[in-house]
Amino acid sequence: MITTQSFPIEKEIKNRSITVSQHVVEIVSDSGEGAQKAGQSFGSISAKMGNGVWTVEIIPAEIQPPARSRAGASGIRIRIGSEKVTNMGDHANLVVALNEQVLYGRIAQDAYTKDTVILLENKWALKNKEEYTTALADFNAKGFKVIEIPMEAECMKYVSDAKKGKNMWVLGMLCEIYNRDITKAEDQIREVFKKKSEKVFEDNVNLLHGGYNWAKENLDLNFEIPPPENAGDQIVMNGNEAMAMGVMAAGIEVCAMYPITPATSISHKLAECFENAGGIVHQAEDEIAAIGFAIGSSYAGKTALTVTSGPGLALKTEFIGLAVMAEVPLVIIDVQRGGPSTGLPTKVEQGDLLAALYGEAGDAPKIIIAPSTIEECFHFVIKARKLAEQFRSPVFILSDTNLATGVSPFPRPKINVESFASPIDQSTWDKNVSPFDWDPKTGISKRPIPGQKDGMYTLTGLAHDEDSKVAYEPEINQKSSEARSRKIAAVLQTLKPPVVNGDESGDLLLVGWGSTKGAIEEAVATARKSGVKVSSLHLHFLSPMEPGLEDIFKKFKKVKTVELNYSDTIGDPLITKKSRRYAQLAWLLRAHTLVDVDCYSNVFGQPINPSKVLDMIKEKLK
Amino acid sequence: MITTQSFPIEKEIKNRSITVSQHVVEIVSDSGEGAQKAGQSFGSISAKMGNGVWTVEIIPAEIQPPARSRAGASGIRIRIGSEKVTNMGDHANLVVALNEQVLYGRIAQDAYTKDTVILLENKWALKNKEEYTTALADFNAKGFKVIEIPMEAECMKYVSDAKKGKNMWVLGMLCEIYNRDITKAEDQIREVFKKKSEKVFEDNVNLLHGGYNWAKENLDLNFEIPPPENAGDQIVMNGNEAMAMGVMAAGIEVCAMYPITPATSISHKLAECFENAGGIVHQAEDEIAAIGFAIGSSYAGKTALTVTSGPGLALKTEFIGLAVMAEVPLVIIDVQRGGPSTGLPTKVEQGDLLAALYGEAGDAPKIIIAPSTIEECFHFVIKARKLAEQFRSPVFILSDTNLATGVSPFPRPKINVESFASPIDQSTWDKNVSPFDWDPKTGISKRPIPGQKDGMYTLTGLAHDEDSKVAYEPEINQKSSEARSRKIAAVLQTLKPPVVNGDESGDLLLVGWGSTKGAIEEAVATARKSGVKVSSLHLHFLSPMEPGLEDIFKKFKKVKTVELNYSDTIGDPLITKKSRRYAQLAWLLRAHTLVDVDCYSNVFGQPINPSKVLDMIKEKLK
Amino acid sequence: MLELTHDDLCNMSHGETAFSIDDYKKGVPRWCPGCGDNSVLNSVQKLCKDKQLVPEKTVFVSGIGCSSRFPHYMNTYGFHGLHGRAFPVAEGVKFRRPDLNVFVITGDGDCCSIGTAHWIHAIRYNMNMTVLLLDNSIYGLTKKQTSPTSATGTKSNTHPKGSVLPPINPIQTTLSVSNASFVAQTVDWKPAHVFETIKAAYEHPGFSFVRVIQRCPKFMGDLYETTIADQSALTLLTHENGIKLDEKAEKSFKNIIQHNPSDINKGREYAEMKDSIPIGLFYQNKNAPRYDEYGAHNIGMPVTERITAINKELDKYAV
Amino acid sequence: MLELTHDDLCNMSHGETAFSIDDYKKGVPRWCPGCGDNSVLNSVQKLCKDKQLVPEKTVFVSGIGCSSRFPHYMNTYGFHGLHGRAFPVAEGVKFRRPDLNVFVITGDGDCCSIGTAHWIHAIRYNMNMTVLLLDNSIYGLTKKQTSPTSATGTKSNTHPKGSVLPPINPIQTTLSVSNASFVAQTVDWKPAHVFETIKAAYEHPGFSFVRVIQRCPKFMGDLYETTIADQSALTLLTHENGIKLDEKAEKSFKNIIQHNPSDINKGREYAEMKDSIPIGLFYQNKNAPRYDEYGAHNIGMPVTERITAINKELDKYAV
Ligand SMILES: Cc1ncc(C[n+]2csc(CCOP(=O)(O)OP(=O)(O)O)c2C)c(N)n1
Ligand SMILES: Cc1ncc(C[n+]2csc(CCOP(=O)(O)OP(=O)(O)O)c2C)c(N)n1
Ligand code: SF4
Ligand code: SF4
Ligand SMILES: [Mg+2]
Ligand SMILES: [Mg+2]
Repeated sequence: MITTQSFPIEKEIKNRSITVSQHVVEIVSDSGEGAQKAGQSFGSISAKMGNGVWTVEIIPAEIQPPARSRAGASGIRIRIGSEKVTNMGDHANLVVALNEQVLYGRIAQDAYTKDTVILLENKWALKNKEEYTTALADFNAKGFKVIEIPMEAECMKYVSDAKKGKNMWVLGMLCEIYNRDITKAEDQIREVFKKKSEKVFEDNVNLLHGGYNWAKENLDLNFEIPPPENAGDQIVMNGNEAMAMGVMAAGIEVCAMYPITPATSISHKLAECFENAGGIVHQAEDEIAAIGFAIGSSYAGKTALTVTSGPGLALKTEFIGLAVMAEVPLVIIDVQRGGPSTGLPTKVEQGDLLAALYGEAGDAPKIIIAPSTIEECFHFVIKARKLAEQFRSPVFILSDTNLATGVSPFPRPKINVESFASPIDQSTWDKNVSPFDWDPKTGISKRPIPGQKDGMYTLTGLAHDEDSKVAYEPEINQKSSEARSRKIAAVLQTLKPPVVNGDESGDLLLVGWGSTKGAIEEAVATARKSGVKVSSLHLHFLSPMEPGLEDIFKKFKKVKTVELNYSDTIGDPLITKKSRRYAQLAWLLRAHTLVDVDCYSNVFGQPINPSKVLDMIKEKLK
Repeated sequence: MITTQSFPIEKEIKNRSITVSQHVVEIVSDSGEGAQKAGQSFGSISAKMGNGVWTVEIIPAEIQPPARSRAGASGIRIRIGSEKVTNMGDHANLVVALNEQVLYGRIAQDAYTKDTVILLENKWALKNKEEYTTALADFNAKGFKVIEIPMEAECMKYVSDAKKGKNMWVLGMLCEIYNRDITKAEDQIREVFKKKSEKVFEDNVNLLHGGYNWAKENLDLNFEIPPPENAGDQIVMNGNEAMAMGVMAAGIEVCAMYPITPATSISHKLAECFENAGGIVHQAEDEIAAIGFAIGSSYAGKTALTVTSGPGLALKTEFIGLAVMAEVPLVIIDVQRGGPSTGLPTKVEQGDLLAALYGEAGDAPKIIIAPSTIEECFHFVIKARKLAEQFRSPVFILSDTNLATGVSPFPRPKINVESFASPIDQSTWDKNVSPFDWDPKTGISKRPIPGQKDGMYTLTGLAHDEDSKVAYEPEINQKSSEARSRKIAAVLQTLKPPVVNGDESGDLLLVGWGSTKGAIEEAVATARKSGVKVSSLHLHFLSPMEPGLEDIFKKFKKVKTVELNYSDTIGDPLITKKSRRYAQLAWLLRAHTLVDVDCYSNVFGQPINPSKVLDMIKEKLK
Repeated sequence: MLELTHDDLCNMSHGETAFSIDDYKKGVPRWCPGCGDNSVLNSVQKLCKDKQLVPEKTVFVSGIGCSSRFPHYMNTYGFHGLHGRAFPVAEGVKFRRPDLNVFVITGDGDCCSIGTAHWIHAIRYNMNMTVLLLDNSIYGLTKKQTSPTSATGTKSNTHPKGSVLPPINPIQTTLSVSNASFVAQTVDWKPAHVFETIKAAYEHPGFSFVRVIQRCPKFMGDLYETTIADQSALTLLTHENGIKLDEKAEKSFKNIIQHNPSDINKGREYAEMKDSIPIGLFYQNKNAPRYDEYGAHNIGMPVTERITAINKELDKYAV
Repeated sequence: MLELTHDDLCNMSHGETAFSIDDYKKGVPRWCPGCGDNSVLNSVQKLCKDKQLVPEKTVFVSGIGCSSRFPHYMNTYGFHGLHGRAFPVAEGVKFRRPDLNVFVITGDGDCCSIGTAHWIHAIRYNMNMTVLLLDNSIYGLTKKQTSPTSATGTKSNTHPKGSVLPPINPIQTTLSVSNASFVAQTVDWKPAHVFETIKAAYEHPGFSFVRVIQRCPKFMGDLYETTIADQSALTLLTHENGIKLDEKAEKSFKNIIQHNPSDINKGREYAEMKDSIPIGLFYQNKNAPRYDEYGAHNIGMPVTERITAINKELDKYAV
């Protein structure tokens, strides 16, 4: 058993390798110490070895928090498993901490539990003795297993400034503890430092081996996490990178954006390589201009993309209304963050569902989809571009910070011509066909593209008839409104009822959307193993709502959504069943199905983990 | 009986005065012919005589439509009654038309019916003979009673350019037909032309008398609409004017706006007289700046107002989120118009309810109220300012084009100091009280105002703690979100269940909000008289939703909203009960009560009239 | 799979080429009688004919306002968008469609009030498009509110006692933005000058900004009546590199100044002229970098090449 | 009922008056080491002390960005609002509160990109407030994207191969807006000049616009290092009516030009200086009309008078 130790480690208990099916590892530090780089490399190496992996960044509140502060906890969590890993998991099994103070930040976030092993930089024992000692006592009292490690001292054997390479030493140590392939680690380092000098690379490789060897000699910690059978060709990236790849694979040529966390990195990725794939990123003067630019491009035949988050979404509202009204295909990626207002820019929330649906004055029906995995981040962009063109409509993709920054392997998609937009039609338009020749059944019409002879029309956001002529007649406005709305019903026709995860009837059905899928399904699996009659359902279309929900819900005694957004808690002061404000999907499902859908939600700004869901399941069924 | 006549009128059937309880009169013309001025005067005179009155403008689609075009119908409808008049009524009883073509526009809008009397300018019989003759035949075929009148020719007896005064001649004619007090009409003309020369005034008075006398001598039409018992001190104005008066009476000092139809005239009215009442209108560079300016003023202690409509509302979204997050009191008047996008700028719709509620990313709870009469337009501004300050929250007032331009008399409000904002607090702040000292029960906190010693804090739209310090801790975000949401529950505590109009149980309950109240209640009254078990309920608070709705609904077999916004119609292609997109209030009520609330709605851009509601009632109960 | 390259798009044949002026007309303009917008429309239609612009290759983008109704009267493609937002839309149209002729029609409220940010940045992008600011110094469509170009003291529905701020000078402000490349001014009641100005603007390779001082008889009554009557109320800026009028047209001007449009400092000084309205070309730079060229640089890349690039990128993430 | 009139507000007594510099400090600034924002904060706190600004009568309004965190470090009232929207908020604060000292802190993205419209119009409103544009030529808070003031070729996360457009010149653009009344530039690494500039700005009766060229060591590394090392990289504009440095401070400059700040044409020419950064006062006009004076003209009207006015208005609608 692992026990709290002080350096030097007792060597005799070394090398009892324990096989586990999954482990949650964290590296926490002050920001700027390279913890994320080390952790990402660790994740990549693990993915390359065939393990399931999920990484999430631990982001401090401030761009430059004070060193050794609780609010400054920066770093990364890496969860590795023998099977596919779909979420960040519960409490960490092992933590590497570059100072003791940042651990408090994570403790406050309930990241650790009794038995969590903490590998702690011990240089502070001298520099900040009092704080350090107090903290150590605290940690022991909490039941953590703290192992003090002379990280800085060891690093100084290889480099003169330990700050610059400690992360690679830590990576080496972790590689040893988890029996990672050290040559894969070297490759990874080469990739990371490819733009730096050979000297830098060498230093870092030395540090890597230093950490590895030190651990081998000094640590009595060794875990085996056997990979699954070959899962085929895999790639590993975060959700924003997957989106960027999806944009290129969709054949989109224009991404018009204005920087905003956590959406910007989609455009960073694109800025790196889009031009080689026939596209360009346009950084506009603001979010309004960005979407206007995208709409201009779409109007001219090149269905474009804009990416944003909460505050930027607000600014795009007016143009979204225009795109709906004038039926301009458009892909809008909203990477949700904590709201309202500037809120929690780096934290996760699923709080934009109702704004996406109802943000615009008047009736503005549109398509809304939400990926639930990083893999879907890739594929949904392609889907969105196709839906946008087929239904001549803006399409929202609601992602969130958890997907955006979470890293996980998934099957490498085959890139082929089918996913690309067709070249723009420049043939002569049939004069007899109006520019809004709404199909009476589906509301769909084909659009003329500038350059098409005889297709000339003036697009307008005013009420208009089939010919795009401004028209204020009651029937015309009613008819065109019907056409736009009918398209949503037409999309619905193409959807199948979602498949329940677990039995199709039972005591409790959990309903989720977006990034929470992994955690919910893991919790449901655990609960079901212990005999609880719980199932789950995950929605990917939010507009239209997927078919058959009412029928599915009726087979369960209780239905409850799990969402990362705000809802009142019954029992809180003044909050009763009647005064309660519900979570967003729950509210929609209530109106849609008239089933008394309950909700479990919070605005902690943290991804949800399986154990929280599990606790809730037990509570609900008590 | 009135029959179709051709000029000269048969004199012998003159002077059979008929007493009616109400009449609907229209004046329609090309735009720029002064029909609205004449109609408004006619309405005012009627109001001054103690009658109930409701006027609505008939607005053409274009700023400068071609003359004599169907789409160019411009003018006014005046409904006069022996009792209070709350809506525009059904088909017109009598129409004055300055040309025959514009009548087609109104016919298309179902404004007339068999027996509608049309007083038609006959000069076109010469100028546009063919069109005129065809039209006349059409009208007769439809059963209208057309009386051709030599308006222009008669006017030429008094002025050289008949275009400039025909409207006053028409006013005189109407005064005779309806036995209006001709001296009151003279007073009215003096008011209208007060800035013009004495000559202009005289010309117009001559025309007035000319029309009056001509009608006396030539027309066999005379109606008596006895006024009710003295209704006390009354004023007569439209909803936007009432709002402007309410703004001043609320003691608001700043109206920051950007022009947009149909909200702008609130600021026009204010621009005329606000400065004499201690306030100023600020026309900003755009809607974003307008609301930002208002928020700055509110933050500095002077709770301000911004007024807008759909497209402008969209632009204000981000700042509304900030006002919610940072708990800045603010009054937002949204005069709804046809949407989505630029839509129908001059037409009525109640399409912004969901956007007001859910426009912002994240959870942004706020107070939303909707006046249902012109009188309420006045009082709700005062109420909104108070709610905003008491609950430290933005407050929406949802009005619409129908209220904005409808003119009707109501009891003159007493202006007194109670409705005014208190002077800003500049006393020393209690250091021990945080700037967001959320009451755990109500979420309410008191705000420090710049100038208050020891109250210094930095307002922020980022997540923050009681001290307004940026905070990313999960619990703090949860707690502050709860506080903001709890305030809505606290408002709810102050509300009583709404009172049902009609019996408290029955076959059908109609639920409305905003400007449709008069029409709904009139239809319900008519239906009830014929034994139908229908009642209605009108909501004035939309956030929070008024209490007790579920209990009220349960006592009716069917519940249906009546709204001027879009909903799918079951039975239309692809539209089933499950795919249907509901009207906005209906959707909210479904989620809120889980009652199967149906809806009757359209986006015709027209105020609803009692007969349409009546037809629907009958249909629904078949 | 057919790929439309830059050249494909730009060289596409469009059948007959002899377009008459009527080929560019659509519907009956719904502006008030005497509205200056009519005169601009005529000039633009004449330009289209003179340049034989292919109607389906031509896009008029506007915002919201009386002036912004313009596209509805052109038998070309049109985009009558949102108030203040014509520029971003036009940029998006042009970015990947170098083959399209793009015109922007905007009003003084549209451009200089709600659209200010986009106006300033559009100047900087310097994309090849012709911009006509129809400046009537008032909000026309919404019925007479103060605009940023309203002269101080203008009585409007929002300032019944007269506006309190000095008007924005759109020429001066445009000149101040880095990368400004064509800045001109004309008045609607001098059709020959309007035409020559629009023509020069169209021919300019970049963002050509033309402020047309425009009469709004409906709401600004006699504001320009005195100006029209008074020959000296206008000052013609002319130069061999500037906007040239034929001799007869030039004779109608009393005040004529030679101004070399490459001299921005002088241009800025003339822009401040107080007692007379300067019309002509204030500044031109044909070599300013163009964002539309950047936008077009990788158009029409074959799908196979694009797939290869994507796969290369995916390789980096391979496990 | 107590009414606070204009004079009441402005003359209200606020107890002790001897504020020390610490009275203006709050918390620990969270900017990177070496960030130029620190130096500006110091100068501003010094100004507050020198002018003995009453903390509760002072409001710092900002947008979003590293620079916009500024209000959190001042022990005054603060408004850390929305990205790009500091100006309208500050205008709203000042409009009916002439007694408050209003400062605006903005960044190059905040002011010159998303905030452009408000910036331009704020200049025109010419309300009495002190504006500090902390211009680091980059988006700091969002981690290195191109800003409108980034020099052409700047490598950022949105332009890894270098930005393609010429940078906006905030001084030139500000000068071009009618009613501009105070336009100055300084660099964060010359604290004496920063201080004197901010002081002159504060003393100016109107909208005083100061662009502070600011180092971002985190993302713009050595961009200004050469400038700091090279004495001739700066050119000091000085004048008896301009920003004066003491002799010693002035000696640290190699290039000094006498520039009379009433000469806007010269100011515009200096604003275009290419090889050296001009610092000092480009233009000042103390008599430009002020919108805050208009805003304050009817403050504190007694309620009784207001009620009378309302009733008079209602009379017009009486039936
Ligand atoms: C977001 C938004 N705000 C306001 C309006 C209302 N609006 C329409 S046109 C206009 C101003 C028109 O003035 P200008 O741009 O000068 O054009 P003009 O009518 O004078 O040609 C305004 C404020 C709108 N349509 N959208
Ligand atoms: C509406 C909106 N769009 C985008 C953002 C994201 N954002 C925050 S700060 C910033 C730019 C910061 O640059 P700058 O204004 O130059 O300030 P600096 O950080 O460099 O001081 C951006 C784009 C936001 N908060 N709100
Ligand atoms: S209102 Fe003025 S700008 Fe508009 S169409 Fe009429 S004259 Fe022209
Ligand atoms: S990122 Fe740059 S601007 Fe921001 S705090 Fe750091 S150095 Fe200063
Ligand atoms: Mg205008
Ligand atoms: Mg910056």
